[in-house]
Amino acid sequence: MVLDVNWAVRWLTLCAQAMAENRVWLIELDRAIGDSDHGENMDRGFQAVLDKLAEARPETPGAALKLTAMTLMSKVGGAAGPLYGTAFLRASTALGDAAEIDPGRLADALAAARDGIVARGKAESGDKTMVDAWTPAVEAAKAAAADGAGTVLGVLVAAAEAAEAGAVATDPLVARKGRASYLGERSAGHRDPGAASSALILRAAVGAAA
Amino acid sequence: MVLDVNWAVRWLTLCAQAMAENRVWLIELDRAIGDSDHGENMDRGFQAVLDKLAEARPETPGAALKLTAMTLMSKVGGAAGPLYGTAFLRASTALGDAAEIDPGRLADALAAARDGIVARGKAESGDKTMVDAWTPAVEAAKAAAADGAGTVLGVLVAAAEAAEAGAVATDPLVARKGRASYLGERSAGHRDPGAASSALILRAAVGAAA
Amino acid sequence: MTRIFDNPADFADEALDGFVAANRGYVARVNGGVVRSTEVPAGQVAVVVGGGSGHYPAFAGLVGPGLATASACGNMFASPAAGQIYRVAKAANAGGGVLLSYGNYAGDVLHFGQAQLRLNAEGIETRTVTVTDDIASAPLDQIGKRRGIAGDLTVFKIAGAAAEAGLSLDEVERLAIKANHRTRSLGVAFDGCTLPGAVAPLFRVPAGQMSLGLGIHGEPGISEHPMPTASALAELLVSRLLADTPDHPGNRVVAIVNGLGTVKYDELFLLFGKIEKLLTVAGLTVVEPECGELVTSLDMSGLSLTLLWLDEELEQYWADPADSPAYRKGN
Amino acid sequence: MTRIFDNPADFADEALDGFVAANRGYVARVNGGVVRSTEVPAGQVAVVVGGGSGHYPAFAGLVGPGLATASACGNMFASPAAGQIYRVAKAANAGGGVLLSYGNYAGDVLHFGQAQLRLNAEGIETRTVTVTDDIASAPLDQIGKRRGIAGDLTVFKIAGAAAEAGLSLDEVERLAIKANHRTRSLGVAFDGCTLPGAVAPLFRVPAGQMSLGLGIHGEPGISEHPMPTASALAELLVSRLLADTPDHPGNRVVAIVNGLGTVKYDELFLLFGKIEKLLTVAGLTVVEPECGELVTSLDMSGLSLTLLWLDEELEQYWADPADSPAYRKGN
Ligand SMILES: Nc1ncnc2c1ncn2[C@@H]1O[C@H](COP(=O)(O)OP(=O)(O)O)[C@@H](O)[C@H]1O
Ligand SMILES: Nc1ncnc2c1ncn2[C@@H]1O[C@H](COP(=O)(O)OP(=O)(O)O)[C@@H](O)[C@H]1O
Ligand SMILES: [Mg+2]
Ligand SMILES: [Mg+2]
Ligand SMILES: [Mg+2]
Ligand SMILES: [Mg+2]
Repeated sequence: MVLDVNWAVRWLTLCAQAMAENRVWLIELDRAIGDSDHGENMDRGFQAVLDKLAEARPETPGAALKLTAMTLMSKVGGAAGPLYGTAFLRASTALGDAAEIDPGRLADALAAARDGIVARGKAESGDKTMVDAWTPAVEAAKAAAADGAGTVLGVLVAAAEAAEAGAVATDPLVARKGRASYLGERSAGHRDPGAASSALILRAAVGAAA
Repeated sequence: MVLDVNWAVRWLTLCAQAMAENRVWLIELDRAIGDSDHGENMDRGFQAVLDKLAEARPETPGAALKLTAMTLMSKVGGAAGPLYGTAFLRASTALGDAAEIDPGRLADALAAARDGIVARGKAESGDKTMVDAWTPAVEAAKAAAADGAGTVLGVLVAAAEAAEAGAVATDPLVARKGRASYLGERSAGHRDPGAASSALILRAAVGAAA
Repeated sequence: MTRIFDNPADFADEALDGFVAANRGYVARVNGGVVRSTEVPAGQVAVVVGGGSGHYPAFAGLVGPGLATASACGNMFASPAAGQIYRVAKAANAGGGVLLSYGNYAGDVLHFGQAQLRLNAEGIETRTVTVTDDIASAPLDQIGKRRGIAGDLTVFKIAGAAAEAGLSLDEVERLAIKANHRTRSLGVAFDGCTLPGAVAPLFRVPAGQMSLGLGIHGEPGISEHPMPTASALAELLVSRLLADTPDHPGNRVVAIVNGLGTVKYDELFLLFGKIEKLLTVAGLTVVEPECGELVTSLDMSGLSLTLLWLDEELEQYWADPADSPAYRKGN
Repeated sequence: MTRIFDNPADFADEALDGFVAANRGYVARVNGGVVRSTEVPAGQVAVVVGGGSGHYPAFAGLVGPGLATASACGNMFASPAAGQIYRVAKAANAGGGVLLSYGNYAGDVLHFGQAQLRLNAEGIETRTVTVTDDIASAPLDQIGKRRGIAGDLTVFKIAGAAAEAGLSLDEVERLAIKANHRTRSLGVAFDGCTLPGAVAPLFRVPAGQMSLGLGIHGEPGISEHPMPTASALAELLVSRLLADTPDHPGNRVVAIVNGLGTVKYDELFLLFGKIEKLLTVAGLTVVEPECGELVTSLDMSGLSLTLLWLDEELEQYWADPADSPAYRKGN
């Protein structure tokens, strides 16, 4: 398995599918502690990404991610738009114009994405945001890549599993960033929608490589 | 049976009762071809009449009806308010300060009431308004009074029965006055609310004398 | 649903008190309604409007320079009583006579008519122009039977501007009559409104349906239709009004898209955009339009389109400044 | 329910087009929003506001002399994108720099923040004041985390008046910050609103209940209560806001009773009357209040009370004239 532009396009296509399929679920998560639009935002955003991809036919994984970044930033008015936008942009920069991605660079790109989210949103671990999915994912990815025998698929699997665990772990947390923070203690007992969608995105990356 | 001020007060009390009991029915009639408030208007108006009667303790039937007229005019914003107000006012004038009412004067008072409604509302027979209850009532009352053996009770019964028949006869008519006239042909097949409440008022007059 | 009250029976009164409290710079309370709190020049014609409550900005919200001089305010959807109207008109009279103007409903006609008799009997010269803009309520050949809806605004505005310009009662009356003759409205409703304290709406429109020509107190409409697209609705309203064009229309019109209460601003604007295009295609020029909530019916879901066909003098009085709690224009 | 549209996806855009068509004397359309169509004096600070659509008059309805210079307009309840904001601000800039002001929501903060970076990088001096008036959204000691609701109006009004008075960007920013620091709001909701094309409301409040502190996009409230009387509601709102009084408050306040969409005018006035009395009893003088629909949320059933504690300069800028499609004051 090589992670080339075809993988990137498959990934983004699977992201769009996942957002469409989980639209209602993400909306329900956001209804509990936000404003009920996260599913709508993500679905609309990734549908727009698909349209752009079909038009622009990028030639490298980095170019595909950059297009994704620009589209999410301009189409998604919710907080998730600029955050994911920055994540994809930083990841794209980390990939440069490489035609194929090796495990080390993959882990670096994931770390860059996470750092972008933190830089924009200023959330810390435990604030009950998408960062709580991304940070464990980045750590798991780094560990998998550091293992001499690590493959890109292995890195992706590690990241996705860690993100899923991280999303689940947001359930008991009290939100300190984003719309859910208005609720104070009432935000505990609900999963953070952005952490949930982050896990979906990383799971889609595995699907595209499998 | 004499029609004195006690009768008049009983009559107005029974009117208030009838309006309260038929509030919902009159509202439903008005919902079909008007603005759903006739029952509300009549109920509110006659409750206010009761309050005034308790305060003012009129000494003649004419005085009781005058008080009723003033109260309905100032409390009922719908078309029925000024129309019934004028009716009671004209009847009160016809009664003068007589302490008791004989059959002839009773018929005259009913005719004066009807003429007042026509003078204010300019409706003709067959326009599907309260006039279609009052005109047959006045004719029946006059006939009953003209009969040498006629009693006040006989006049009242004749008037009430004719008003009821007149109200029923509005069902097939197309309205040419009032709010129902906006509906044109669509107003046919419904009873006129004002004709219905007029019949209730004249029926109450019988009850007060019986 | 109408929810904010202590005792439903006091609703209209307490709402009017609060309105005055929020608008002391414009209006003062009098027994039966409100009058301008600003000075009215001596000899100016008093334009006294009014009707039932629940239609804000109609009627109290339209009191101010260049618009109404005073408003008689009845109970919810119920005409003010003749005595109220009489007292309000007396308070408003500045020596120039009184023009009574209100929507053509039997209850209002009877009460205002009685007040007019009394005012005239006292030597306060009083005239009446009832608003009859709703084309759904009677055919064109019986225009005098039509009821008044959002066309209240055009008639009051023209009359108010004429009075403000110092015109005589004859002239103010003439212009108000002309404005009314050249104003046409048509409304649609999607759902009913609930009076304070009532357990159910005054009426309902079945889900997914639209009632054409439904009155602002829930009087039944002339026909029911499946809910159309905005474009189809714009077409329907424009074509029906244009089919009812007054004589000597000219090609300049004021267009007013009015929300009855819960059709909100974005929806009204969206519809207005489509209506303006259709009017332009029909060869008309839209002059100083309005789009908003101008004559409402509590929280009724509905809207109406009003057209006023201008001539030179009407255009001038339409454009003149006005300044009231709910309606302002120019300066 | 939001019913008037052709294609729900085009709703916000078509509504904005219609808004501009109805208000050509005030605004012109630019890519991403609207700017004043009237001349802005060279060197005047541009007050650029904005946010999601569905809150009319916020934000496009508040563009005009003495208020905002331009508004960036996002999709329904969604922040405009950074690129839109950037373009609108560039179009608004008259050489005096740009003040960005908007409600404190993460999406808006991120997008406006990015636009600010880009504007500053191009040499257009740009500052930001986010509105944080909603006391339900965070405790007083975390005031910077609070979100913005109807307090938008006080902050925009003060900033707009300061800009109109020719003040520098530093001063306009200082006054906007001060206005925000002295503005508090609290809202309640009785029922949800429905986005165009959606089959169900964004949220529901159980019948007979009231949600305290519910956000204007349906963010859950801080507590639920049985529907109170108007008097009890007035008490609740006033006492909570007074418990959050800013430092050095003085005793002169602007009070704004704002309807979210389907709590109608008579209800708002009735409540205002009671609130004004309570504030007076608390020793405060109510200065030039507002009562109406100022920051809405489609057809949401809810309302809020906003207090702005004045000092001398704030009172002056609050009283200054303003003239926009939906908000006018003085002349
Ligand atoms: N400051 C932040 N840092 C990181 N993530 C954030 C921040 N603010 C919000 N988020 C994420 O964004 C998600 C909400 O996204 P979305 O619903 O699309 O935007 P909005 O809250 O503007 O409606 C939250 O669940 C959270 O994961
Ligand atoms: N011009 C008229 N002449 C006689 N009766 C009339 C006239 N207009 C209306 N009515 C009567 O008034 C009744 C309606 O009364 P009501 O519902 O109280 O007033 P509104 O129509 O103003 O709501 C009608 O059913 C009709 O009988
Ligand atoms: Mg959200
Ligand atoms: Mg959102
Ligand atoms: Mg009626
Ligand atoms: Mg009525």
